Amino acid sequence: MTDHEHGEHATSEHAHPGAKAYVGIAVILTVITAFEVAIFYIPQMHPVLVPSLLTLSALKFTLVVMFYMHLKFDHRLFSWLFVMPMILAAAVILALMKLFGVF
Amino acid sequence: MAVAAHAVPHAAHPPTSTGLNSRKMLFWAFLGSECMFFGSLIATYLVYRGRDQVGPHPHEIFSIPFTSFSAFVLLMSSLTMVLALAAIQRGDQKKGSLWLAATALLGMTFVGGQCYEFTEFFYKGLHLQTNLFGSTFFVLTGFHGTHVTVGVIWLWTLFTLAVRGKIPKEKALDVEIAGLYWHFVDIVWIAIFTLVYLIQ
Amino acid sequence: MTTTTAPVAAPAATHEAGSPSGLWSWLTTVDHKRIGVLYGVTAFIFFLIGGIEATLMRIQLAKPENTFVSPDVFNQLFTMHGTTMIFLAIMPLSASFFNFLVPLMIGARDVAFPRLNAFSYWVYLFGALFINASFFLGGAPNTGWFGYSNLTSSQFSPGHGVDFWAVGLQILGIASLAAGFNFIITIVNMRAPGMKLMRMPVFVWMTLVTSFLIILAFPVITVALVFLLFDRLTGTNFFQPAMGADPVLWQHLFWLFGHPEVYILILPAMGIVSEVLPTFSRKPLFGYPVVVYSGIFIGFMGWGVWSHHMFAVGLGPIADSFFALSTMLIAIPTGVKIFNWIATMWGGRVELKTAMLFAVGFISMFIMGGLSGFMHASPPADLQQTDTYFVVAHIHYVLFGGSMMGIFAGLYYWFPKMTGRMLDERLGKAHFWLTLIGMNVTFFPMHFVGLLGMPRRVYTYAPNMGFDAMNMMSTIGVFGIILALLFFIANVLKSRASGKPAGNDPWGGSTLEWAISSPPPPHNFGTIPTVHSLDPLWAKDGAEITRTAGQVRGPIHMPPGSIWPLVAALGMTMLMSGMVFGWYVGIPGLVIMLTGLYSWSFEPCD
Amino acid sequence: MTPSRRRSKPLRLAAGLLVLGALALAGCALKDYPQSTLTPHSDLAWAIQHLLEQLTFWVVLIFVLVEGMLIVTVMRFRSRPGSPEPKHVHGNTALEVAWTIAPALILTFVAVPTVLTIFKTQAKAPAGSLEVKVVGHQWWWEFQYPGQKIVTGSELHVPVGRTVALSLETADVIHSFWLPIVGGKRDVVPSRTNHIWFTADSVGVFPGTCAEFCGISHANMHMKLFVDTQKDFDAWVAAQQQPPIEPDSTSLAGKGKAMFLEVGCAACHTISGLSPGIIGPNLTHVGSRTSIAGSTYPNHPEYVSQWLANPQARKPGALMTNLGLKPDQIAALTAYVESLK
Repeated sequence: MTDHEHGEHATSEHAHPGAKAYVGIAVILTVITAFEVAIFYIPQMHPVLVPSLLTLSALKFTLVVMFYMHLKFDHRLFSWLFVMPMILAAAVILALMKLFGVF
Repeated sequence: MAVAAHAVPHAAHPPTSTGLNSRKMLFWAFLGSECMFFGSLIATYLVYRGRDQVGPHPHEIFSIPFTSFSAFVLLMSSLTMVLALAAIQRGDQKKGSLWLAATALLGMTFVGGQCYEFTEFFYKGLHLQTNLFGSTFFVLTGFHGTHVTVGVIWLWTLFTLAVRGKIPKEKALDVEIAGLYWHFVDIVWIAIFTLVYLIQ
Repeated sequence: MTTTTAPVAAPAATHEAGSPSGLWSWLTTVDHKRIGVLYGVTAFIFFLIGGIEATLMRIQLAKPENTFVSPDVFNQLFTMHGTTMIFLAIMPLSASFFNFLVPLMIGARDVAFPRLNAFSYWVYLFGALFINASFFLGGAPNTGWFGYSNLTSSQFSPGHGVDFWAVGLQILGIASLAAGFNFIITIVNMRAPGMKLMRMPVFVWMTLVTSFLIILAFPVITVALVFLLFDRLTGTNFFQPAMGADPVLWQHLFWLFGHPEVYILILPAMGIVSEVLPTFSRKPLFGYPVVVYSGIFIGFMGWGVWSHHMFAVGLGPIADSFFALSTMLIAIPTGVKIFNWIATMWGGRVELKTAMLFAVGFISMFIMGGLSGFMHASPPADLQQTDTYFVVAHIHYVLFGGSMMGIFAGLYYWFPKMTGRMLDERLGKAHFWLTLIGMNVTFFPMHFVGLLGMPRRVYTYAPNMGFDAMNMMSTIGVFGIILALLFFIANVLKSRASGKPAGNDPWGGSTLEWAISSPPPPHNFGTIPTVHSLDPLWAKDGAEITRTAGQVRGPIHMPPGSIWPLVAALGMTMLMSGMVFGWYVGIPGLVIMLTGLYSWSFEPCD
Repeated sequence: MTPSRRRSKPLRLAAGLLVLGALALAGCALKDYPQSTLTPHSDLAWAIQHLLEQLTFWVVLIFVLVEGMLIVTVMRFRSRPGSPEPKHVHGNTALEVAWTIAPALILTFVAVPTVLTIFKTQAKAPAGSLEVKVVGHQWWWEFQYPGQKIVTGSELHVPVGRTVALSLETADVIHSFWLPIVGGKRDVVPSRTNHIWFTADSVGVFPGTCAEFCGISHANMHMKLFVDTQKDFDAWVAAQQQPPIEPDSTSLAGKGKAMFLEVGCAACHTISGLSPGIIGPNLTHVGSRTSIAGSTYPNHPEYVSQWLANPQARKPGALMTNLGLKPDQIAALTAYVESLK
């Protein structure tokens, strides 16, 4: 965490994407969800089920956070406040799974 | 203070060191904290998965088409939420209140679906006490459902205010923060849907 | 308590709130300084209660096969001693310093969310009363402050003790979380102009790191306690081995919280010492950025070491090695801090006032605690030491020799600022030396009695084990600590009665709080200073800052008091205690809480 | 207080503490401190001891250096009348680097043997080890020798010089198995099996205890390790494998046997060929043990009678039922129990 805030223009008044962009994102989210469910039902996809589902849901996650929650356009400090704990939470999940021999 | 003064979005608030609104910052920190909360719940679910001594097991119980629809409903509520915010930020409280209502209704649909799902599972023999799957599943999704319910109450409160014209442009932050909460609840469901339902 | 508002020399008409007195003004206060005092006084009372619990245990252990207290009472005592000292004494004592000092040190008029701050205190008070009420309502918790599953299950711990513990910790967790959020935002957002992050006093930095640890660690224990409560109240199987569950999960979740918690307890004291040493060495802190980064690194690494509390569990050689190495790594930033503190004094003009004695005592005792910690960072060695009195010695060198010495250093240093009156140096020095001798007589023999095979958490021991003499010595030492505390209390009373007026800056400190009167006026700074350096009052414009800080130009708006945080806190405590007492407490609690929150949200403020 | 007196106090204190420590360590004879961790009697305990010695060396060295530095600094730079105003030094990069690297180096010296010892002591037990299954109970230890078909409680017999592989389990809550002279502790955890193996290197009787808090009588959950010569061990095994002694039915012990079945002891205790209970310790050869009640009291008729009369008085929270026995019943049962050599 540095102190770039000082003397810089605060960025909370950035132009947000308009309704059109929001709907576009929603369409993408819907398509990804459909894709996920499809993967679940197609036996041929099962060898890559876990990695592909994880990738797709991470993509959805990112889209919502970046555009609907405006992190892409907002001040970097907010990203820090959210992303660091998220990484920590993910690390905790992975560490516990490892310690309990899930993988 | 001249440095930060021009960056202050709301005249009512004293200027801050970063020029960022304190309430919004508090809320992002809160969401960071919530990450650890849901992270611990999800970790427990994943650690205990497959250790059940007795059924029912996830694959005997989950209805993927139904939950996919619920997940879709919640995703769409994120869209209506962001549209509500955009309207309020433009100063259009009428449209804003409509989108807020739509979001709340979608949220209620999701919670209703969850109630239906829980009842269904209950009759199929999966109780809170049946096995580890029952305990971890109901507590994890139950806490998520509680979050959605709190969000729905919050949204209706904002709706009432917006209808009465009490959320002008200058107070858009109130809606923005509710939106952050709502989207967070949505992304938690994105994670739960994948990790709990699809990857069995 | 009421006396802290005595000599406010602020010009009239400067602020709307004024400085009212009386009970109502304390119940409704949102002033960070008053909340700090409330925190401090309450936490000190609980520190004494925890001390009484410890004394009773030490009397029981003074000789082998003693029957001073029953085994069950002994188990309640050590459980409540740990819980009290950690959650009701040291954390809130640190919170007291955060509250009183952080806004002053960063040049702010208050914290970012004054009413949330009041809420945090009241939740802490009610949670503390709730958890201690268990003593009178069928028995206090008796499964240790760590509450290892599956001993805490309803099968092995029937009765309400564990419920009180779990619900009490949930309530206290909410208080800590509220405070954690508040101080993060306050520090990031409320700094005076020119106070960049790397110009913040180290104490403020450590508050920031601690607050982050709080908001990230408490959710984990919250989840673990939710599981425990579900298991006990609804019959779920989170920790039921018969259903395939693994009780070790509790340990992982608990220590995932518990190790950051250790740093939550020690980092504030490190921050205090980093303020005291430069002032009494007449020299700036040596290697400020390194000390700050070390603190951040310690906080960060605190997340990667939790399983070193679990080496005996049998996690396998790979996990043991990983957690051993990560734990040893923490020794580096800790060592670096100690070297920098010593280097701060090197070449300085060291004035051994009481505050400084405690700060030096902190370093000296913390080295001991750190080194014994280093010994059980090595898993094979730890297997002989864990769960013995060796570890009891270690934690007390860290938490008593470390945290408490640091807190006393801070008390002697800032007491004049808080009350406007000086403490007596002679009584203070007696307090210090008795504390130092008392704690070493008490805790040093524990290293040996542990290495010689005495396990911890035992209410009795056999006479032929060679434990007798050292246990007697430890018990005698406790009375030295008690005597020391009597000197401290006498000192405070004397200062209230006839202490010398402190003036703005009795020690010649470098940080902003010394620029204003003691005790500070409700609005803190008449004119918010502009900061140009790390040690503003020692810099060229220091005199200028001091001159203008008291001058009021134009009206100052301070937030009005509010009773609603108290109401909301009371309702929330009742709601949650309904899990133990039943719906007829829970439902009214819900109503009271919603009333409080609703009135709070729609109350005009800011 | 004069300055000189004040200054010498920390020194005197430090010296006092050092002397005290030296005395304590010098007096660590096993007869005075039977449960000491500092008197290893097995390969495992020695491995730990060697590591501990290295750790102690570094720790004492660092302690003396840093505390010395601290005291010297405070004394040398004490404020005196006329001391000059100090120069405002803000830091020194070379120094910072030096005192970051120095501890890192020391860490390496400790970390390498630590990891080696971890892997050495946690490797699989060598084939042909004597296998014993340890089960923790609230509040006593059970020892099962599957190869020898022996089940006993509170007293573990092993032959000297032969590797013993323990597998550790629990019947109820978490306990921690700890025999300091053979090595570090290992928790017994529900739904897990832990392992520890060691080769005892000298004959003797050594106490051990539960080290993890496990409820009200945690302090009374002891055990004894008997390291026997191979010959003694074989004799012990042979004796334990015998069926229980059959008392003359007219003797007091014979009455006790009838009483054993009559008052309900049989529901919880196994006596080979007589009763199948598995909740309490196996009593087939209880008379041959040296202690009772989780190795809390000597196995002596007086203690046995007191125990039977009111178990909770001797051991708080003991799960053995207080059967409200009359004095003549207690006498008979005591005689029977004592006869089960």
